[in-house]
Amino acid sequence: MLHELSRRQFLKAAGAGLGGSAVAALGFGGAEEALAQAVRPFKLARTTETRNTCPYCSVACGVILYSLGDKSKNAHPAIIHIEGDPDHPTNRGTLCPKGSALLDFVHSETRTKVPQYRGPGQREFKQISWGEALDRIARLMKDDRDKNFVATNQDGVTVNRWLTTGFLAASATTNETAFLTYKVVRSTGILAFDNQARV
Amino acid sequence: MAVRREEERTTVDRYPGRVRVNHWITAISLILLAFSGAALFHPSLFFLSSLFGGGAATRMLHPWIGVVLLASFTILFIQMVRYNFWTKADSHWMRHIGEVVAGREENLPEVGKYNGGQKIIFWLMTLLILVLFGTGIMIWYEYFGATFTIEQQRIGHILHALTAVAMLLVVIVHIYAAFYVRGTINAMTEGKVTGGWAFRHHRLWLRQEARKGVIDERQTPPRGHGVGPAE
Amino acid sequence: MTNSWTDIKNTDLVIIMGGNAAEAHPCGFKWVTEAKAQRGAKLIVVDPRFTRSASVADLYAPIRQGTDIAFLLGAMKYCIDNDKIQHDYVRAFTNAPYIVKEGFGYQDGLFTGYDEAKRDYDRSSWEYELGPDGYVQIDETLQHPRSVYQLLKKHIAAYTPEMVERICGTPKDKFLAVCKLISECSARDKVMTSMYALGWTQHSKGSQNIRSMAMLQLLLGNIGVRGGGMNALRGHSNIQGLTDIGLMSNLIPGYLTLGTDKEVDFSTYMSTRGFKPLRPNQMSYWQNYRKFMVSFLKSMWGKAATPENDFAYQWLPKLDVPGYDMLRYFDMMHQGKVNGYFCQGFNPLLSLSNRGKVTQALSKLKFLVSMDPLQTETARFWKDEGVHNDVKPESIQTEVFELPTTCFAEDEGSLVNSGRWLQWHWPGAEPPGEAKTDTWVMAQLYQRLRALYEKEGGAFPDPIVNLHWPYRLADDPQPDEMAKEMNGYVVSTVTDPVDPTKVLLEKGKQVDTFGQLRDDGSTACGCWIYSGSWTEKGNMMARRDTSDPANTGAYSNWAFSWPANRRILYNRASADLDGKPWDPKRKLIEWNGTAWSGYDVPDIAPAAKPQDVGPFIMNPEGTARLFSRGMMKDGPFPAHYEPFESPVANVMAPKIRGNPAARIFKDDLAALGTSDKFPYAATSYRLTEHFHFWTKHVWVNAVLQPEFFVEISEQLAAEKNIQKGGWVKVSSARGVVYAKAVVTKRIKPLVCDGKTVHVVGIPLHWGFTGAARKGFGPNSLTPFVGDANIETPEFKAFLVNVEPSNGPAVS
Amino acid sequence: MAGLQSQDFARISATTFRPPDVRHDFEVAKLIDVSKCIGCKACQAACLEWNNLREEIGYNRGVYDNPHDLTENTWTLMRFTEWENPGTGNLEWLIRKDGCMHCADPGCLKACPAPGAIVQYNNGIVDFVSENCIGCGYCVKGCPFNIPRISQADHKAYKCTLCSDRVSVGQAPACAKACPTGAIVFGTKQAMLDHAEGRITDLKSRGFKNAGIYDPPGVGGTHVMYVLHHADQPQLYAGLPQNPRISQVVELWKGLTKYAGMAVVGFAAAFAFVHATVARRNDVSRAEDRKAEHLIDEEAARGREA
Repeated sequence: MLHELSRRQFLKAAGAGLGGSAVAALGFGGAEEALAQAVRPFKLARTTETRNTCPYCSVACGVILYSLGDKSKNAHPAIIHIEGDPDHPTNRGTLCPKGSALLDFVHSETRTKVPQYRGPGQREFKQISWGEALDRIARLMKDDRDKNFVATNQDGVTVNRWLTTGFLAASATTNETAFLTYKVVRSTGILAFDNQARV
Repeated sequence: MAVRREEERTTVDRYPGRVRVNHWITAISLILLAFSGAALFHPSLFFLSSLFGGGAATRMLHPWIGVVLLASFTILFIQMVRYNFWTKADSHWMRHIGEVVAGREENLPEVGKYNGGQKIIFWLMTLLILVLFGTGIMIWYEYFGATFTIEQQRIGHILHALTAVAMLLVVIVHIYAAFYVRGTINAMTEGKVTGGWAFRHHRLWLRQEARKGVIDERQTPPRGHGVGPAE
Repeated sequence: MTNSWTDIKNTDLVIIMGGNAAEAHPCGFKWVTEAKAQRGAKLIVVDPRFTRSASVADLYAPIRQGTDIAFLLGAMKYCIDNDKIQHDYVRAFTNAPYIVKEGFGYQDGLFTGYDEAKRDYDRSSWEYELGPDGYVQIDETLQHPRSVYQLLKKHIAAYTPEMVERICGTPKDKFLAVCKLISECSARDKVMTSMYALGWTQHSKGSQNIRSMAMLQLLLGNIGVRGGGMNALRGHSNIQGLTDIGLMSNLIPGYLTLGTDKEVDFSTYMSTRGFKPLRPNQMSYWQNYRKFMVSFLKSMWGKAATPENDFAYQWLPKLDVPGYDMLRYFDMMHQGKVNGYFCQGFNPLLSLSNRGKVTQALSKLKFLVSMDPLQTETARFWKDEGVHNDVKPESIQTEVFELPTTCFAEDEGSLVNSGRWLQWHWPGAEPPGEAKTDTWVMAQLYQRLRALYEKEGGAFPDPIVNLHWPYRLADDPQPDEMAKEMNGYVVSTVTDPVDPTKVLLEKGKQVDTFGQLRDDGSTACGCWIYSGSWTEKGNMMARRDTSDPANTGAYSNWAFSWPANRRILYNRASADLDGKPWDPKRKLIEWNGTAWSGYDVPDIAPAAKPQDVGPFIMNPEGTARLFSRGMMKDGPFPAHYEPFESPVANVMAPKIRGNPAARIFKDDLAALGTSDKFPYAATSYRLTEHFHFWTKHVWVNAVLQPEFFVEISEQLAAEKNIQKGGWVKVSSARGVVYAKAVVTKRIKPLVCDGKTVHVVGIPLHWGFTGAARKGFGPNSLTPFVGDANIETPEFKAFLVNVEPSNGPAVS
Repeated sequence: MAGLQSQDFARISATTFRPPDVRHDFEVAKLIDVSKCIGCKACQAACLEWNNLREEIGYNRGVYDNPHDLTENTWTLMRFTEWENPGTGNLEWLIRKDGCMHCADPGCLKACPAPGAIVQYNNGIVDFVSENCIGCGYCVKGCPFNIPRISQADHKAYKCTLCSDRVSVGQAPACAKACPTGAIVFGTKQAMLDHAEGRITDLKSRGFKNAGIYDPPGVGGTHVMYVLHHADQPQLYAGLPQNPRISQVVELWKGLTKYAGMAVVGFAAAFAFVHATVARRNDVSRAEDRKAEHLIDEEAARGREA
């Protein structure tokens, strides 16, 4: 079918090819290397492919993540390209303008990379460790729960609810994350529990 | 400017150093432009671009050389324009150009510093260089790509090409003449010509120069009139 | 979705109304273009704007936002008047023949039982007439004056084409052209599909918008068949999953509901849930409720959930109000009644209505925790960003934590798409910097909380310290563990009561289906509708078999579809009363005399006789409801109500503002604007180049649509002397934004009730973080009003004023 | 699988010979069905991502077109036109994906002075070879569709390559793969023409009497073709030329002028040389030298008297 033109083959053929004979005869050298680069080398030749799902809308298109390295111990994977999964029944390899640009989402400059804390009245965030952050949050949660937990209502009915703290769940986390979140949040008696279904 | 009596010959000053330098700057620019231009003009001449360090460099240099040419030629113009106004004699001379080429200038009226042909070359060059520079600007993509519409640039290209061809023809005539008419080159190399050359081609000019006086640069004083020792 | 994206290729007519599939779901919309190209299907788009969907439509009809119910009731009337309904289907599969109790009525825009003070109805009169046998009375002839069918005819009689034009601003000829195409799909071999999304939900009567189309689809016999159905396009990638798993105020995974203060113990709780059938031989699936509930409680508290303590039913919080949804909770926050708030991948500052109120509310918190892969505005609500976030950090005492989390590319697990497919995905790289998965964060928090309670004791620690936590790594549970938990597993071996040597369920094994769940505590199941997703055969959600017998578009061996891998809900309705397909070319399942067989998993028992069991087994009637009884708070039939902010009065009932049963708080009612100050009808929406507030962080998408703008008609631009690409100031009763003006032919003034109505389109997507140019969103302007049934804010219809401007005064 | 040889090219810029047209490859083509296009810009995003290009973040200028024109980084661009069809009174939102048409007779290649800077493979793809590009911008003038752009960074010309790197390993171009609605399809030119037939029949059945394909003969046909609902008025689609062909001026400049110019100058030079050598030398005779002496004396004397 279509000719495969890879860089290596250009170089192989350079001597015999147009670059070698005709061009040189015309008196300008160097053109054969140039022609060898006529076609940009196919950049995904040996990347590692991972099946994933587009995180945006609920069409849930299949995507393939192309990452550096072959999963060998010392090769640190980094995603260098993302493209539609041709096997996926819904999108069949296609992607919308968001899906097509997923790579820039993964590598966005404004992704969060370290835990940050902003104290009362402060103008800026400052970095803190995970340990500090989680300890502080757990403490704040417990103090508030202990203070405001409602075990029974005025009629003496057991209601076991905690209304002074709320939890807004994500819209793109996995079911597994969602279930774990559900267990943790409900076990504390939180009723102000919502997700992005409405907005 | 003067006529000089030297040991073996008599010479007439034709061009002072500043004019000669200027002429050669112009000449060299023209040749470089011709080569770099030709490289972009026809594939079989593209190899000339190697003289300038490759195609991209050629593309980059050609217009700048054009700027140099314009500058040096402008000075040249100022230096020479006053000798190049057209006269009746020039028209007459032109009418007998055939005899000039045949080398029979005797029967023609005496010629001043420049003959009609030279004046035509002078004015043609002036005109062509102006057109070349104008159209050159239009197609100088790096700086003027956005200034002119694509259609204007297309016109610019074809005009530039045609004018360049014309220019080359003029240059060829000029060089041809310089070589064909023996003794002419010295005018632009040493800056002076022999009395005989002046007598043959620009007699009127010779008279004017001689009238200004003759500088005798000989060591041994002359024995009466005559040229050198009798045989 | 009742059907799936790939099923849309089987349709004959697509109606996109209350959505903009081409814009918001381009890759799903592909199946519309397929249906058009492959089988000559037609596409209708009804929208206030000529959208990207409209650009490839066969028929576009303009409509004023918030008047869809009038349009759809008008269409129903057209079909009934022209005898274009599928009679057999309606008689057999809907409650059209059912007799309604004496005393039900509708007048001046109100149904019987309205209490103006409570803004609520006493719904007791919205009920069937039951016979002595406890079964509902029916009239097969549909002639009984109190039959649902006759009541419906009476209810929609007012919605003539003229009335529709008057209310919706849709030219009569366009409306009739739409009706004609729709009505053709009442034929057994013609099917229409409805594609809708937030354009219907985000209204003060969102649920009724959708009900209206569902009713129309039932009259046409288009529910349960290939190429038909009600297809909610849905928003975020896993919003379906998060709803399935019940991450909502009042939900328990699998659409079970929390108890209320009235349901003092488990038995009272159960008494209102295990619906008994309303028709002879009918199966009412909710009769299994107790099995699902007990299995859920076992997965929550394991050994601690025992028959003695009602499987820890009391450890779940009880509701004293219908629900603590976002609107209610932010209102409480605004009143200073809230101390702590968590935002897990959520940006309410931009996505909730009335941003001004949200900012004030957040400022009253003691602490705010944001877990997000991106830098959200919410996590920076306290930051002084000049005109784009004009606040004084010094005066805001809230402690804010921003915790970096992973994105799709770095985590593993399943997402549920709009077609209810659970699809597994794998990580392709490691998280950037110190980012962690949300599961890790939740586990870490839980471990700390549990430790604190074990150490210090405190308010009712039992549900926390006893939470079932069977994970290999207590502080980093892995996806497969939760997936198996949700599927359900056997807690203790179950043997056949008749022959105890016969083991029915073996301890520790994964269940195959929710049919195996038990109510005695011998099974545990986190989310019963997901049963079958990770069985002993392995991870069904990771299946990648692309085979599709007979090209139905079902792809039954690709991933897993809840419930029970069923691809088309109510598929029983694709066949007639004898179990033969309405349209042989569209066969889905068929009764072969002894059992059901076909291309999909039947939603009734494989051996259930077609004449006996109705398709809609989640209803005790077994039929679909044209008359919704007491299930909807704002009426058993949809009725036209204007948006709370509307340029024209309600022509049906001039005294009524908005939806009388919709949820609105006092000070928000006061903050509503009127058309004298804010004359233009605004609507908010998203663009195809962007996804909510995420892609403004994405370079390429920022390039494709760099700057916040509003869309107005050429007429309005001329009237207000607004230049294309110039700055405008858009204001509502709640706020002001500055935007570039896109002046377009795609928005045209509408004439409603004799008045010219200018529509102003306001896309979201811009904020003050990310790569795109800083901007505002519509939610600085939108009202704080909630739908009557599910409290979705009314983002799609509100009033604004528009003036030319020099742009925001950026310091 | 042979490597790239002269025989794999249909055309090579600025060469004095034409590659032997012996090795027959499948001609490929991209078909853009405007009637299926929703203007989602997935093609633009996919193009930027695949080619590792990034465009600067611009402004809104009151339209959906972003960026506002093709650039050295934006090789393809959706152009939006709102048109009220006088025939039906309906509004039509005509959205065209602009970019290189990969002409069978490429004006850029004809205009290019740099050998091998622009090539056309046997499969029809017209490709720019940056290595050889000298950045003169002649291709811009050669192109009938105003496609090539010169980068101010490296002064080289850029445009859509039809993803020659993907096609060369048997893949479809990034934009064609991404297109959600299948408005962009890719295959052999014949397959695309057949596909277009089906689309045109469908469009005619929906009342677009003048639906047709855009494969302009003026440039020998293209390897990027459009299906238009109004093929009789291509200019409706953001000024798609009615009958594009390489500018006459360019034809003249790169045709006659090139050869005539060479000939004239060459001949003149040769003639001058020959004449200067063979013709009787125009030299000064001893007699003239002597006459000059006398004349100088006379004139010098006159000078002194005056």
